[in-house]
Amino acid sequence: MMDLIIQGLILIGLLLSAGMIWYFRDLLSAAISFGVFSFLLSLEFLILQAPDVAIAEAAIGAGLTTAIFILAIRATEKDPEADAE
Amino acid sequence: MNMSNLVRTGAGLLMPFVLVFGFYIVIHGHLTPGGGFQGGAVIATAFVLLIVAHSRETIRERISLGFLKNTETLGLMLFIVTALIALAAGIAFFGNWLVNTGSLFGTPVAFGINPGDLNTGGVIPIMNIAVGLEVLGAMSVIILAMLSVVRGDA
Amino acid sequence: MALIETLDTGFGAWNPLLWLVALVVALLIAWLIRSRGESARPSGAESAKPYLSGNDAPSAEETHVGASNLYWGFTDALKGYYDRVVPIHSGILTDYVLWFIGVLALVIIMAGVL
Amino acid sequence: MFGDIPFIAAGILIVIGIVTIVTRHNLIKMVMGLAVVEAGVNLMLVATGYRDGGVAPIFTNAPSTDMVLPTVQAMTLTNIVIGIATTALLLSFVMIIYRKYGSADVRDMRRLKG
Amino acid sequence: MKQVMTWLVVAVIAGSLLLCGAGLEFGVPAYHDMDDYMIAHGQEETGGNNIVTDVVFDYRGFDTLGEATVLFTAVLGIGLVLRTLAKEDEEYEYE
Amino acid sequence: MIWEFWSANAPALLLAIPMLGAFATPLIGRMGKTPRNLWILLITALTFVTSAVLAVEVYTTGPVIYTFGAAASSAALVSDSGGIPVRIIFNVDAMSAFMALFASFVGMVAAVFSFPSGKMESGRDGYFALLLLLLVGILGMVCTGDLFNFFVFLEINSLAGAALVAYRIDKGVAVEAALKYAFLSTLAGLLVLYAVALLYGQYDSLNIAVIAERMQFGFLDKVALALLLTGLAMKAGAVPMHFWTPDTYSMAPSAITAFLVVASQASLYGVFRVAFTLYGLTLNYVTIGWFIIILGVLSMFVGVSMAIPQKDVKRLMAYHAVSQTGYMLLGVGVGLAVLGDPVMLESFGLTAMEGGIFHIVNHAMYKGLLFLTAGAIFYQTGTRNLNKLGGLGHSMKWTMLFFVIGALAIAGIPPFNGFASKLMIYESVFAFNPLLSIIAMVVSILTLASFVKVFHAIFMGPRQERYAEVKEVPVPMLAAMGILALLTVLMGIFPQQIVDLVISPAAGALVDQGSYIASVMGGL
Amino acid sequence: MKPVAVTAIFAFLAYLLLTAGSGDVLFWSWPEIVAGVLIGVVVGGLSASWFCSSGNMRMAHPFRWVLLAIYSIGPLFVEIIRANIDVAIRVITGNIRPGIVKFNPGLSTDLGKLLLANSITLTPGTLTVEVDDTTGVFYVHMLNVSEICGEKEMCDASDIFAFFNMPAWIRRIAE
Amino acid sequence: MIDPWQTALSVLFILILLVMIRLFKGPTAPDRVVALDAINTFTVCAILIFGVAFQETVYVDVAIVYAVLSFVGTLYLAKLVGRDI
Amino acid sequence: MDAEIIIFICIAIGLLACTLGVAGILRFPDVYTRLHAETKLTTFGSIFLCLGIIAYVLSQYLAGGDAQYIVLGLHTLLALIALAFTNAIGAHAISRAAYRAGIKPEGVVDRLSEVEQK
Repeated sequence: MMDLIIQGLILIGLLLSAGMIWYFRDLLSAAISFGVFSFLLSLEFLILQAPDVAIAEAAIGAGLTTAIFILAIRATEKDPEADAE
Repeated sequence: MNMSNLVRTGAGLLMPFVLVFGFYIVIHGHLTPGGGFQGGAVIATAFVLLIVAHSRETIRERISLGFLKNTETLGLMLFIVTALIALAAGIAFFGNWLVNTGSLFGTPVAFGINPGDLNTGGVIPIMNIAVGLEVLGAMSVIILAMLSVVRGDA
Repeated sequence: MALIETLDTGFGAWNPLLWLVALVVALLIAWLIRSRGESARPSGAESAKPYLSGNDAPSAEETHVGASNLYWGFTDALKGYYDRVVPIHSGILTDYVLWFIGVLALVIIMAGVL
Repeated sequence: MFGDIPFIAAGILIVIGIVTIVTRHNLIKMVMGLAVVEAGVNLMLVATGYRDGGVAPIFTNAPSTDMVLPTVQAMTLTNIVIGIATTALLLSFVMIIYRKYGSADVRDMRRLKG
Repeated sequence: MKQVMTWLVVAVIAGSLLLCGAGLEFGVPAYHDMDDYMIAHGQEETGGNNIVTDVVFDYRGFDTLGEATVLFTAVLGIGLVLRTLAKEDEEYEYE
Repeated sequence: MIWEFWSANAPALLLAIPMLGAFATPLIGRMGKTPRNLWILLITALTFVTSAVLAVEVYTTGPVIYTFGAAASSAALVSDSGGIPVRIIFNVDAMSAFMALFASFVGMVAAVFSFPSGKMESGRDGYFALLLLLLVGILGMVCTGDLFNFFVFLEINSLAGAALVAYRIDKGVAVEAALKYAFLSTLAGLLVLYAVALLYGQYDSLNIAVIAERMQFGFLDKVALALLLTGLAMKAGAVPMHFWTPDTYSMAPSAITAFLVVASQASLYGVFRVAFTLYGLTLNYVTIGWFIIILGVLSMFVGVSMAIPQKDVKRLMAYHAVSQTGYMLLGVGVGLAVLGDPVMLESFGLTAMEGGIFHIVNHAMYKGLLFLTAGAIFYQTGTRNLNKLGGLGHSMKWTMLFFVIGALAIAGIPPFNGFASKLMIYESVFAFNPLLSIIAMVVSILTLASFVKVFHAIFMGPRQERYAEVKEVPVPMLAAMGILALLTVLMGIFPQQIVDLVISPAAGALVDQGSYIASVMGGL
Repeated sequence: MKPVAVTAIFAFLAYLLLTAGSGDVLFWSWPEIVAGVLIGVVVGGLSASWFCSSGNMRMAHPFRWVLLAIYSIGPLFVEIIRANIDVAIRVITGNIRPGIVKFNPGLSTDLGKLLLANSITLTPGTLTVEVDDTTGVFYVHMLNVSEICGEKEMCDASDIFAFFNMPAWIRRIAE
Repeated sequence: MIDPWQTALSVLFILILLVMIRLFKGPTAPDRVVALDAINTFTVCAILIFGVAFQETVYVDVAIVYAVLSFVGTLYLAKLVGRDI
Repeated sequence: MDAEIIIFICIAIGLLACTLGVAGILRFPDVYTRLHAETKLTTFGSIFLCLGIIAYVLSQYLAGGDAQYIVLGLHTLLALIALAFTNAIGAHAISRAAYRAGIKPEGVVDRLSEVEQK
């Protein structure tokens, strides 16, 4: 029962953050949501007893994907006000 | 404008630790969670940490792109050559030609639940190191290449 | 000629050898006609300069019929069809993805329900 | 019913990703949608291999030998790395496109059409 | 119209994927003979305590080579795309 | 000794050689241009030889099994695993060997064609390495007998293809095409992976033979079938999802375009493999067969009708590639639709499939040739706009000859290879449904019409002032085109031999699901 | 050469910490130690120039490490507890008076500044916003600026820390 | 007696969901980064507790990876927020 | 039994601090004050959670004597150090970036703005 509650909470968080990625028009906010999404996904992997995958997701999702997205966001904006779609 | 001096010092202090941890993950790939990709990504993150903390000029002076590219190619070559040696040893491609031979990485493994010995695993540790080198080079090169576009004239 | 066999499709047959001979003959005839034309053409003197209805012929670049001018009638006749099909190729990636997942949904319905 | 929540969550993630791809017009946002789809597929893969009461398939200090299926985890690992490679390649394309076109909107990216 | 079609399609896909989720049984795989073999024999055949690494590098090592190749491809592609051209060469036109 | 080693390990070496070559290319490229070109030639030739060795072995002794990492490579099963394979298995039957043979051949030709680098083209090392990687992707896709391995090679195929399409970045149009291609391919790849996950979750295996044996065709299998078929058909460029094809084919360098055609056909192979071997008779084959037929007919018609008003020569050819893909889908789809009826299958189904499969190789040859001629023209004139070209027949005679051969072949004019396969398709499809056959013939006529237009626009007309400097292309380009033209003619002249020798075992292997399973699982 | 050695030894120690409990030589097995030495050398070669960027080797002395440990479980921990109780009360009551003040601890080395900034951030309702590299002035965001401190141009250490004189401790450790 | 570890886990996940309110509302990007940082800390705690709750010591490695690598993501976000890139 | 009580208290303190931190993040008016709550309270909470884990590990080690518990404790300690270290620097980086992005703090005094104007 407790397992189910824990898993349900994480999955709710996962879906909420995925929804935020969709919802935010601002790219920077979406990138931050993507970071949260990545964290929670890694936690979910850990609950599903996959520590290898969790480490990979953590190492790549937390550091590198964020960095790549940020660099791309920075490369595709003219001025600070032009973030939005 | 770059990150403050504090961040730079902190990144410098953190870097050896991240490197050691990355190598730990790579080398202990066959015993604990982790392996080539994960460790390589962690080591690459150490370089990314430096890249984010320092200015472009410093990075260009002190991190050599050629070195990283060579690391990547070296890792790939080591990987595929390790796999090809199996053919010479008379077993199929990707065969584990080192396991239980008693030589390097060839100690017979204890069966069942045990903490494990570093010196086991046959070709698995070698392949871990190879993939680690490859991933480390690849990820750093990706970030550096993208950074060059951002700071070019965008 | 054991090498050149007849292609047997189960319904008909096709002998490449016959066709090869036919092609060679056709090429030969074409070459003959062309060579006769070449020799009959007058050379030298003023008559070499071409005239079109008494005017100077347009330069070489202008006489060439561009690709857009060919099959104008065809495309015009099928205007209704082209007016519908060409805008579908809109060049927008979103549309491409939409078509893809639309077909996916269709196949799911076809495979899952039927 | 409630036991299946990881599968259902994976499905919802994929759908959210696809919706992001088809309703948002910023290229980077679309790439993020693709990454969400990939995460959903990863979650699906890992959830497929779970066994009730199983532990991680690592013999170092595992409490028991009742383990979850290892193959899917290896596949997920591979897919994660493929995912980052794809994301990086797509984002570098987006960067170049922004440089050449001056816009990262998918609706402006239609020099190829018809 | 397009909007309606879009959401209809998304609804169909969502429905089928969710039904897929309900179709599989979580936690109780129907067959598990291949993975059971790996868990039972992985340690003695490959010498690694971490079965996932055994699978990654031994049983399915070729996948890993392919995956490393994907990464190499991506790096080459990024290098190719982001290379700085000496000039705006190759007169390239498109109407 | 070396021959035995070579033939015993041919499936592994087939992949290992181009991979090693690709990894080493950046290093060798530092030595200069000539060593690099020689290296690429060596690697592609070795790959071709290996695939030929493999093909000889497959055609003489039956399917070849290669188990990666096992003590004995031909032993697929592990004794105490309950009789299922554990490791990755390459299952090379006649169809796979045939695809691998001509894919590696076209790869070699494309590499040779690329040797004369343009005036100011940078990044050639990366270009050649990616070319080899694309070859790796195609070969892996056609040889593997493992679903996840198939996905991995699909991704290599997509990424290498996309990166090569983006090779000319100077005005950004190529990058736009590459982005579209990479995006769609990745999405399709992920959906394929989802299908693989569904199959794995039910049957706990990734081997195609094992899954085919255990297949129950429940709801999940149907969804997986839809995902696999749609994703792979999208990669192959069937019509409602073909939009990326003209963009990509027209923007890639020409040698790459010729090779991308083969890459698409590897996906087509995936469609056939999924439909025939993975699902086989458990599938409701009539529905799916008709689905493939409809896709084929749509592809034929929309492709050719969109080609007629085009002004860009490569874009026009790309639409024709879509159209020709329709023929293959039509032929094999007819075979699928009658799969369950042995009488009909024997009387015309197999012929239709042979026609479709023969058309695959023919299409690779003549469409490759056409794209290469387009590349040669672009190499010399710097434009691909049909309205601006003209009068090149005076200065590029060899190119004109090769173009004529290719154009006649694609239009199905008798002595060339296009006619042979098209004839097989027409006649067998006529027995299935006359209407489809008539549509196919109409499409063929329209193809001829559109190529007459191209021929007139490029080569006919008086010599143009602005192309006064234009001369014939360098020898490697001519050699590449010449080889393909020669093959186009030869395949047209000796169709029966080729069909008997290569095509009909391939079609037989595709239909015979039982022997595929038996080759892995032992006797049933 | 010296930086490389120092970094290598640090890396080796870190590796030993990570792999403790692996075997019979005290806590470690022989392969682990060999691997540790190799990794230490590699890491030393790679990261010495970043790890010892300031150039002075003062921190290499073990005594300073002992002092650092004492500092972190002694004064720092007490301050952290006090600060957290303070912040917790403010969270509940909502009684805050924020502001940014100046503070000159008189530290010169980068490491000292880093330690102090971390201490400030982790302790009393304060947060380092900016450090002036030339003058060594800290700009500190305080959750609750006292009357005296708000008036003064330059605050004292006693305004920021409650029980201990942190800058003095840091100076003893790092300078 | 209730298991303290699982209870702590549930509470941490509820806290993560609460912090996501700030992630959603946060008027500016730095607010969202703050939320990300908090979620990251909670995640590390959750992983550590996992290791104890499931009796698997190997999980703790994941936590270290997390603690170190999320720092990089935060730095990148801060760099973009401060227009430093 | 004693060990369990200690563990229980540690976890309770940690969770309480974390909860208060979340409350602070939700209640405080601007970025800098939220950062206060986040950095201090969550770090404090994690310190106490880790202390609870270390207490548990020690009690188990003394009772059972398995060497792996030492590994667990040491790794927890390392994670804790890394967490505290990076949290502090990260908070500094965020606040500095926020200030540079032009977000003015609400408050009674702002010495930094005087400097920037000069």
